[in-house]
Amino acid sequence: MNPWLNAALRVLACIGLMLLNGALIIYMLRKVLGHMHLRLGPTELGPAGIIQLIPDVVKLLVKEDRHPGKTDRWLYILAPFIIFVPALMTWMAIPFSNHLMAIDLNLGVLMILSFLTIGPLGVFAAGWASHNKFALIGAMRAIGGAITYEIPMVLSALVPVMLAGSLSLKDISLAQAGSFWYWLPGLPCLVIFFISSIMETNQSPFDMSEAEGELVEGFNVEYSAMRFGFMYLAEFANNFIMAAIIVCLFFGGWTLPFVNPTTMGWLAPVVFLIKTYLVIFLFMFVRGTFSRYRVDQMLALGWKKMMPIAIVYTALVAFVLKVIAMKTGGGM
Amino acid sequence: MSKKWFPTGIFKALGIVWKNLWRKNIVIDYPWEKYPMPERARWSVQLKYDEEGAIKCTACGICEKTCPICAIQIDVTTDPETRDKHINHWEYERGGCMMCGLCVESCPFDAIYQDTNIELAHESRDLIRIDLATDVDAAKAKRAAAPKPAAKPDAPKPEAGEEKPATKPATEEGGKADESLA
Amino acid sequence: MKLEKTHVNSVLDAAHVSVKSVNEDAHLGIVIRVEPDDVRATLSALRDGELKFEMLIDTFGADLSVYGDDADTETPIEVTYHLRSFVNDCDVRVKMRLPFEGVYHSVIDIFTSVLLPERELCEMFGLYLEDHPNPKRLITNPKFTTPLLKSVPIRGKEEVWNR
Amino acid sequence: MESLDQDLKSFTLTQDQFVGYDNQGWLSLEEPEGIPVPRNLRRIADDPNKMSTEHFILNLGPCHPSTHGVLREVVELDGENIKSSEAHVGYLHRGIEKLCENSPWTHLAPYMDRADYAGGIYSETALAHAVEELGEIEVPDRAHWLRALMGEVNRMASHFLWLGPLGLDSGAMAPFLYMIWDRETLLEVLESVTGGRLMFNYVRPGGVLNDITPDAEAKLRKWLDIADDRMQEHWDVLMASELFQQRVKGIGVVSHEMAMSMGATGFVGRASGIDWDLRRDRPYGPYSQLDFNVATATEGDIWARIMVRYDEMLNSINIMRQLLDGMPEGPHMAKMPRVLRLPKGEAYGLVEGCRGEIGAHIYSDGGTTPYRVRYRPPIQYHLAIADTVLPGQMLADAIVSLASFDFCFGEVDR
Repeated sequence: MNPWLNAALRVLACIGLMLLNGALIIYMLRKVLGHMHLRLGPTELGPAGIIQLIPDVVKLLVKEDRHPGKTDRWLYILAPFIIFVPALMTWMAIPFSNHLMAIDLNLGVLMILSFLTIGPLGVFAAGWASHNKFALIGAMRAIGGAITYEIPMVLSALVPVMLAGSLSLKDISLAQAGSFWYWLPGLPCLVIFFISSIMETNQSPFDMSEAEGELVEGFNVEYSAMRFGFMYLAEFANNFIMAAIIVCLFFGGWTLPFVNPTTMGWLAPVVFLIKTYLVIFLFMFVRGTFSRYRVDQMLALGWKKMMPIAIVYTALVAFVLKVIAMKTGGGM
Repeated sequence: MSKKWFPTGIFKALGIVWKNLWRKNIVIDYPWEKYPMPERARWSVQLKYDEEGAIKCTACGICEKTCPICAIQIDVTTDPETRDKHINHWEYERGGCMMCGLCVESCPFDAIYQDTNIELAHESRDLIRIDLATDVDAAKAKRAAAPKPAAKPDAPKPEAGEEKPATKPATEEGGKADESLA
Repeated sequence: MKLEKTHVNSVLDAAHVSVKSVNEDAHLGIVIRVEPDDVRATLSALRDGELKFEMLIDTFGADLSVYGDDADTETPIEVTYHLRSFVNDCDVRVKMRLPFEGVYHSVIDIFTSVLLPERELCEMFGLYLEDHPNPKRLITNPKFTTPLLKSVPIRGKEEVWNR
Repeated sequence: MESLDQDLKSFTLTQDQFVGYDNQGWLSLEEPEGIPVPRNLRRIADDPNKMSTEHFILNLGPCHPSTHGVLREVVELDGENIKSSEAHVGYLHRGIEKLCENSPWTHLAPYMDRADYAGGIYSETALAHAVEELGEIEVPDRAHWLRALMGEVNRMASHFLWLGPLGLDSGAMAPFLYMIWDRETLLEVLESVTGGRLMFNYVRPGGVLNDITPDAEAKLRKWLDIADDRMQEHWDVLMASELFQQRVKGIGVVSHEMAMSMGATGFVGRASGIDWDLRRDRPYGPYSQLDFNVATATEGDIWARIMVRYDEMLNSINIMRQLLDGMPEGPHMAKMPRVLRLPKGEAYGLVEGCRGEIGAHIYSDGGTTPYRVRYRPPIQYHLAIADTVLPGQMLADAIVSLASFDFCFGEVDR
């Protein structure tokens, strides 16, 4: 096959998956939050409101693309893409099964985490370019938060990496199939990673940058139509990515215990997706329940609690691994 | 109170939400399923009809004077000889009505009521201002049986052909209506 | 506790405050009528005196220019301060009269609670608010007339029907 | 444009016509020409020794989702911290006090409903008390008990409408919906008894309009059976959560002195240590025969206000049970003349409303209509307090702090 065509097809598949995921998460969000709140969610269009999304997307597409008067025009246009494109890129390295992935990067974890770091930059650009006070406060919060949660997140991601001895998500998943899932040795890291993921995906209780109570919609208050849709889509994509990384790092990716991970065939992506959406359900569960943190409390949580724990635990795991390696004479 | 080292409260909250996730929903699927309105619910004003299908309204105008926001306007022509009243228009502005029910309480002939239909939204402003009765004869009140005459016979009445009834500052008019009642 | 005239008089005498009258109203209880110049002294005396009227419950005005027999066109605007003592469980009202477009001196340094009601009072009755930290209109627009004066008519039925 | 604070009172302005502290595009401290800075909005100079950001003015409201109606709170922000604030009200002014002068004494209840639109029964009752005091009208026992019963139902409904949105303002969505469920049940009871869900027009001078219906009573009893469980559930889902407690403890502190000097009544006063409840200390109607206690706190922060009100709700449930069980027989309305004329004079009727002391001071000149009606709005006093405690808080806390005072702008503006 032509390598260019091959690459293009892979990118297209990623985009398609992302859109599909967006549709699925929107429906799931509406239904899950609805039932949590003793409501029903969408019911009218299609069976159980399943095609409610289509008119919503049409609405977003045909809405007026409004530019408020004093915006920084180019940055305002660019910002949704700064948020959207990294979210798209991260899909490349997600291993749905042994061979079903866009690129088998051997630095997958690093690649995804670094691309996710660009997202808050887009949030900041959007908030700044909107030239709105609420948006600006949201942008400031997003940057403050980004610095806070990314360090503990990367540190806690290091534990499975060390345990597996690889930065490739595929290898980490496969390593867990051979021994045990890493949530057991990395439980504090899992908790830290989970909290950081909620912060990363801007969800309650850490949705500082778009806190509806105080900042109306925060950084995207001036965005309308499909620009807003892009931001929304990127948020859902990030949602999926974070859940997928949690599954890969701590819950064995597509693997199941006592099953040969290389010969699962069509079952592998199904297992992977089920695991991922269960984690997403957990996100929504937390989102629907708790009250929002205050921004200084979030920073305190990040710097004073999560970071020391992550550093100490990572060091501890590294030390233990080194001791084991020395005992067994392995080449760690 | 000692500081708790472990946040048990948040798990309590999660538990309640989990419980509610499996509870039956409480909403009404509105257009298909409707909330049973209580009998006393007060919504838009309607005219009552007697057994023969004629309106019970005697065009005494008490509701018109009672209404705090002047949502009711009855355009009446009185026969100068027989004192029979003819209702040209019984206009009711639903858009301004605050559904307080004072008109229904004050009606001495029990001729109006408030129905429980909540679907009062309309596409046009004209549809909100409605004519409940056009060009009908007012019921002949059994004035002797009624508690007190609604209006003195010699009170100035709007004449035929006049678009608007004679109006005075609202305070005076309200006061007069009450005096005539007392 | 049932508040007697003598209690109030003794408190006022102790603070050397001159008042116009101290009456016992059938429905309101003790009502102290004062000149506008004495109102601050009276309120201070009541607050700091032994009866401890510590809280100002309400401040409001009334336009008495057509108030039956008591109609008074010289000083038609009656301002009432409603004080309460929690210790003794009793209420007292201090009333003063002001002319139309008179000057109302704020009592905000005695009772902070008049912050908003004073602003409302002065815009509603067309008084000039002095010594207030923020003497703006509270509720209505600058072009709005002073609504609660009796000379301002209520919108008539004709106007309603023609809307 | 004469004055800054009047700009937004016309909602028809477009972007081009808009002058003032708009939220879009005006980021510096420089004032637009010809627009005076509100005098209450104190400019806090930067400390040159400290690193600080540029201050800017932020409009919270009148269309902000968390200001509960039409409060416009103009705050000066240093980053996230509020340096000074000023409340602007008046967006819901309808001239209720003036309109009351136009209606007969018995027709004032609809206006009173619209003053405090979340706790209408109490406003009506306050006015009815004043009229009965002045006219020396004997009210039958049953009417008093029905007023108290419907009032407590309304108090519960109103408190649910406060506690749920308080959680919503702090970001918790689920508790709001659960509380709305209970509120809905109570509103159904109110609707089937009074005929209105919010605008009751129920309490009249001389009694109440309608007697309670058997099915409304059954519905209320059914709810009272599960009420304690429901309240426990609300506690668990919102207040037991440490996340929420972190948001409300020690925030928005109203000291005892401030509460005393600024006229805090009701739950705000009780949370700051003013042990005063009109139901207990000036008992009206059946309250002298009922058994309930009044919770107080001394901290004066949001958590104290929540505690006081939560306890008030539990007591309300208790009171409702006692009222239903002990309801005396008899007429629900006194014999009233067709047209009520009150003797010349003044009277003050008070009642412990949902938000504090609701009072109606009436002047009668002997006619059929009031000469002057003054509605004492507790929330207006609380608004001044909220405005005073706002500086020094963070923006996120300010929202919760404002919400904890339970504003109802029909009452402030009237």
